[in-house]
Amino acid sequence: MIDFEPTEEQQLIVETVRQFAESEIRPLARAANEAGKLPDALLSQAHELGLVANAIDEGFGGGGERSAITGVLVAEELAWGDLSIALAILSPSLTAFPVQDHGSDAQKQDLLPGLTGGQFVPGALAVVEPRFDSDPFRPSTTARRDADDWVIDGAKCFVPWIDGGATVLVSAAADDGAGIFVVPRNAKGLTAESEQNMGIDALPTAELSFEAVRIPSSARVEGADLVGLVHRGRVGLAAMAVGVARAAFEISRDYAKEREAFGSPIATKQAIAFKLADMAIEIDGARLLIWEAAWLFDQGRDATRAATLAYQQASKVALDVADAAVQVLGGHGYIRDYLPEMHLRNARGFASFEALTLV
Amino acid sequence: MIDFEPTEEQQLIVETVRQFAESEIRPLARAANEAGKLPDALLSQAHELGLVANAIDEGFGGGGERSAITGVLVAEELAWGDLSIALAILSPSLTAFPVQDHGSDAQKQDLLPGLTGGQFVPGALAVVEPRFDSDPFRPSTTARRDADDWVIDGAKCFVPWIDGGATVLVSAAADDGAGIFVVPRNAKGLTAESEQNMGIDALPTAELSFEAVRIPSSARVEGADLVGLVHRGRVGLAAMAVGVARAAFEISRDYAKEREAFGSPIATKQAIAFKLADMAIEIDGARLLIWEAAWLFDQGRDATRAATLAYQQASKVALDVADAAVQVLGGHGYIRDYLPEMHLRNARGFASFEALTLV
Amino acid sequence: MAISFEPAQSTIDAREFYHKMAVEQMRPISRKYDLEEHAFPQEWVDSYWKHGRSGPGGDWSGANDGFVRVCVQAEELCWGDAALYLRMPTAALGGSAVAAAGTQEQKQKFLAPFQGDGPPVWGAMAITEPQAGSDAAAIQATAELDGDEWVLNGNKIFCTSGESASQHEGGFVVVWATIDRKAGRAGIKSFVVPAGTPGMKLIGLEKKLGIRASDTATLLFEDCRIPRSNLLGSAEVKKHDPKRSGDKGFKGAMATFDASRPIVAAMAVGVGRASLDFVKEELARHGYEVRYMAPRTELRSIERDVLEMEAELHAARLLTWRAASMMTHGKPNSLEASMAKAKAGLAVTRITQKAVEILGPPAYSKKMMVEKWMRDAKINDIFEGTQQINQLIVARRILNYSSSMLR
Amino acid sequence: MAISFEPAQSTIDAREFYHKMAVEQMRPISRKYDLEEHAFPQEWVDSYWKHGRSGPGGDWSGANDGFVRVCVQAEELCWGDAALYLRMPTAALGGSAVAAAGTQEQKQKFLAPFQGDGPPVWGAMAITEPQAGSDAAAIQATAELDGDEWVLNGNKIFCTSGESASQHEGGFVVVWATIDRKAGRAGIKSFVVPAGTPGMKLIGLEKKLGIRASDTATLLFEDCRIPRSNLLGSAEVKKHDPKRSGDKGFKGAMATFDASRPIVAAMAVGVGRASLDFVKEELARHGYEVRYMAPRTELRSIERDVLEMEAELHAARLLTWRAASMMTHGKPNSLEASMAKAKAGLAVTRITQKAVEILGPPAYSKKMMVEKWMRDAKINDIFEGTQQINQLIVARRILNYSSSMLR
Repeated sequence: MIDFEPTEEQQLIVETVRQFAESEIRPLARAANEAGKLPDALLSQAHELGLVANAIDEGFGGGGERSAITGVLVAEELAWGDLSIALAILSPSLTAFPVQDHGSDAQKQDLLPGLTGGQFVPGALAVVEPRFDSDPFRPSTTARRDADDWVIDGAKCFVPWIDGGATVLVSAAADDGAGIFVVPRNAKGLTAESEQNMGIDALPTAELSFEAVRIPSSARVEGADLVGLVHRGRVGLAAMAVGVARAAFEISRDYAKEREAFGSPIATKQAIAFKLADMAIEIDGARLLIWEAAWLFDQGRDATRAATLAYQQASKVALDVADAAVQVLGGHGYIRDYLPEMHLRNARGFASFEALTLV
Repeated sequence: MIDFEPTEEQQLIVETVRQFAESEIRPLARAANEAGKLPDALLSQAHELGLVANAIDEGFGGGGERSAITGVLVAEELAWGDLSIALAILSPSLTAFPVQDHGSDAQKQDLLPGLTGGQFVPGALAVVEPRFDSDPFRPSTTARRDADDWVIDGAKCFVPWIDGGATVLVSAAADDGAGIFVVPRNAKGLTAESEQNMGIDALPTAELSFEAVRIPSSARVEGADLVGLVHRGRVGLAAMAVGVARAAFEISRDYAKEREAFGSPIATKQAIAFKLADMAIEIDGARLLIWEAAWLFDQGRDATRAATLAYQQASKVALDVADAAVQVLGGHGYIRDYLPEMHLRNARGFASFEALTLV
Repeated sequence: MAISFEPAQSTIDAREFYHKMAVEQMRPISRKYDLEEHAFPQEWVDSYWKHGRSGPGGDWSGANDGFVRVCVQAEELCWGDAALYLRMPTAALGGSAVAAAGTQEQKQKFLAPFQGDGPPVWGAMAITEPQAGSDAAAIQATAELDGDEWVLNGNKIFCTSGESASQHEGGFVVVWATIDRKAGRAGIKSFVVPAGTPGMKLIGLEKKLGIRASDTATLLFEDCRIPRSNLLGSAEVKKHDPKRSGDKGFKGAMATFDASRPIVAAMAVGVGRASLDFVKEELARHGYEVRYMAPRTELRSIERDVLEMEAELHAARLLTWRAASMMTHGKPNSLEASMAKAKAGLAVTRITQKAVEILGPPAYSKKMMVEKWMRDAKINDIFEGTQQINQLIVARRILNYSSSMLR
Repeated sequence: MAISFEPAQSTIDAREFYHKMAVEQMRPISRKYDLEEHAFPQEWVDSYWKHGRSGPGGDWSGANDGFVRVCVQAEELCWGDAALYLRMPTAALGGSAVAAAGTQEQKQKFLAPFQGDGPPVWGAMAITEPQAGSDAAAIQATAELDGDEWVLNGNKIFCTSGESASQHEGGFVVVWATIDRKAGRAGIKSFVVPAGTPGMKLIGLEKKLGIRASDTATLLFEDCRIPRSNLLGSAEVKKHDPKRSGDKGFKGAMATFDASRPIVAAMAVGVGRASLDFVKEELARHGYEVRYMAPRTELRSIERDVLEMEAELHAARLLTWRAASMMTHGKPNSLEASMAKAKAGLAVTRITQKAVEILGPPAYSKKMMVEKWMRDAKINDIFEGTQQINQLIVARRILNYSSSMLR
């Protein structure tokens, strides 16, 4: 039966995360952005909410409640608070979900318990390549068999590189198709260079270079499905894009109601009011596309088309909405005393991020 | 020196044509559209203005004042009156210009004097093909040498087929590249089926089918440059697109000033007023692109890029403006008592028309 | 409850039923009635009356997907032909007004013929006047009580199915008129005028851009007398609070928009899907696959167009279903209904326009249906509140502004 | 006269001169001053003062392409770096106000340092206030005559080059203030406040999305005393006709927008072209040709993007040149200036945003300049009248509505 109401449990989670985003994340967002640094204490605090751990199997200390729908609901709320911080908080999913879904028992045992413990342990996934024609489904990075090892060569970008992580999952083309490999951060031949990006300033990301990086044959996540992974990444990002758009929309809506020009609030002008209406409509439309894609994941059905459309639409909507928000604020939209300029910079990244979070 | 003022002579021509469009063409536009029939007397009347004849060499009875700039100025004004009628009035150019520019003396002698005489004689050019992937630069229609003849096979659409014409110029791929061929309308193997299109209802157009149509080797316009021809067609159409857009804009502007809702003219609402402002801006922007392309033609320089951009922009602007005009008129925009619905139907065609007029 | 996009079996059944009807009964005569404007589509009317109206779409009050099923019906039938959909013998908006604001007796009396075994009947709603447009409060038509009868005078335009509803016995037109011009909006009431009532005159039929098989009538009311009991709601004029929208009659009539806008949005989606389906078929026929995993740098321009069209269309559909679902659950949905209507009207206008472009020269010809769908689609951006009116409604709601604060 | 797109030789010379300057002096330090916000770009200031200001762009009153040449200069230098362009030691908008509304004596006095051999100087204009935005008539800053001096009080924000103009001796800030608050717009006058005048305080510099090398100052005026003769225009307040915009001072200051808007539009075009040029270079480097005669069905998505960007950019450029050309010929160009500004601001915002997308992941990094150009470009949609203000001006003109009829 077609229904648009999250379960009561999901509503409770959303409410909790929204409050966390509002009272804990948002107040730190601008400072984190300007400093280009994550507020570390906040990550521990967020970890206590168990947002990722809850989706990990009970056998590894998790809550065993994996749901892409819950995932997108949470992702939107966190990103509404701040995109960089949201990506950081959910980064454990980047390691957890591919391993949980397709890893060997040994891999699970090795990686999952660490993510459900008392301490925040970040995850990392390297899918995007620093190339004009980067294609997440067809990596240029290669994994070559050499005796009992895999040897990896190539480069990746937009890899979350938060202190405390020990491994990174890497997509690479092997002779039998593209696969996912678990690479220690300190592997020989792997170098990480800090990135300076237009947006997501507070999230430490790295451009990785792999030069004959040698890992054991057991390091491949054998059953991994790169196509599915990327689509789950896209849908998670789409939800975050909607979160960013909603934040920009709300700020510009409130500004428009307060700011007066020519004797009345600018929100009473149709040019502004209709712009806000369009923003609201597009945000809701994109969100519903995302929900459907997430629902398909949870049903175990093919979500290729739905995820592609949701990602494409949400990226576009986030950019348009953030740009419109800057415009509504006028001169104030252009200065860093207000958040929309950051939303605009963040929003522009979605078209390229591909798998910077997972649901 | 960069300048945006037509010459005094051009201004005079524009003024004359505008008056003709306003007092002679516009009043007949809707009826012609509904009847799907040209007002024949009007064509004779327009012929007296010498709009095409003026551009034909003096040696063939013309005015010898060929100018693409004058051409686009005239095309805009006529199309502002009505697109179908404008295309009909200027149709002699479809035969005249390719022959004048590249024809043999015999071809010129054969075709040009008829177009500068006292009687309106329509022209016809067959460039577009009734295929999904119609490509004006690479015709699928073929011209095969057979002894001293050319044998033509293929199909064309959007061919103006006004009573009184005797020949049609046809683009076709020969073994040495695409060329232009003069084909008698009554050639054996050539059949013309009347088209029913979404728009340009008043202009009789035909879908032509060529089955082993045999013409003498002298029927090829030897020097013809299909690429240049198509670009001249595109620029002429672009000017007409701007004419259509301007007509739709003006009607919606006037309507918005008259029509009251909630106690004041709807033009006093920003949603309407800003829409009208955008329409005006886009129309002017497209027109300037067209002028530059036309100027390049007149300078004998390569206009490929300029013509392509002007055509693309003007097609888009015409569609958007006509759609916006319908929207401004609301319910009245949807009924055939007002012109914008016709502008919308006409405007949609520009992306496909390619060379339905020439400058 | 839980988020779900799995249609109930009854919705799947409805979709199949109406899709079959669209394919078999509508598409074959679609072009014919586009060309023969104002002709009466006898075969379609008969077919719908005989088979369609008893199909699995009508009654949505029960379980399952509720009002979403009505939207699915509208989408399927408008995928067939939007104009013929509008021409179906149903009580339409007039029926919704009676259902929303009528007494039990009125419902029984006026709606019964739509269930009965008699000949086909139509309902219609007459609101718009030559000078009023979207401004319902500016209505000039008057109703005066004379003994036991209301006497209506006025001129109504853009009345969908106004010809059928006013001319075919058993049908009716719900007419909006003021009983006290000085009272503004509070004086506006709606009245049921049965087909054939003397004084209700069919003045003309609009010639339109699209939906040509749908009759859009101009009706003149000249001393048109109807029984006192044909007033929907109360005759009381609440003068003292100009901000209130008046009584159940007016409110009920306005509330019909909360139901009709999702339907109109679903209609738009149907026309849009007709174009999109056809574009994809044609592309496939010409060997152009639409790839969902093509590298960005290799994507074809027309491929991207199709992807964007799909996303826009489906976003519009889901917004529509959401508004419908809220209605099923009795939640206020004015905001969401206007969101769906605004989005669908605009998205589908663009989708159908793009479809003609993508398919090249042949698509501009009447040999293909895309040009018709482009013409038909545009009505969805206009009727039941233009794009702009719906943006205004959305804006007021999100800003929490009254209609006097945001005009 | 005849329609022509052939630039005069002096325009070609100017383009070459400033393009060289952009390539050699601006691009190499562009990223540096983007990262070091609020740092003083000494090498650029010196270079412009020494070589740039005597280049072939400044004086446009002569023959040839006139004001179009100024636009070409702006385009070339903003192709180099829009922020450094704004940071150039020039009289800027303050100078335009003096030139438009000042007496011969005022012009001589305030503009001379810009021609002289002294150290670099800046002019600026201070209009916007924290609560006023685009609404010049709502200005709260006051000027009171006290003996032979005007005493200014008030707070000004978003003052481009406000730091340089207020701190470097020889420069000046033109400040808008009211001498009679009750008189509304008629009471607003503009005053020249020389750099270093006591009471003019630099309160802060904005941290911005882009154009970070340009200083955007908040200035506080506290009992700031300037000679009586520093008023531009007349001190008379015409109270009796509220529809008139007041005297030459106000009108002159407003008229500066007719000149500044084409320049701002040209700046936008410069930034847009920087992005577009780079995109085309990168595409070529990767073997992606942009074809102008590709079959529609074979066109790549990114190819179409580039074609659209080119058309939009060039349409904006031509609208800009038209407004400039009208200015050269002394024709009223408010409508055309606003058209150019509105078009260029929006087009270039979109073009630069698209450029980042087209070039994929590397373009989001600060290793490439496109992300900076996207941030820089957005200012053109905002300053010198937002997109919306310019739409409003265009709308009023095409509708022939006064500012009270269309707000």
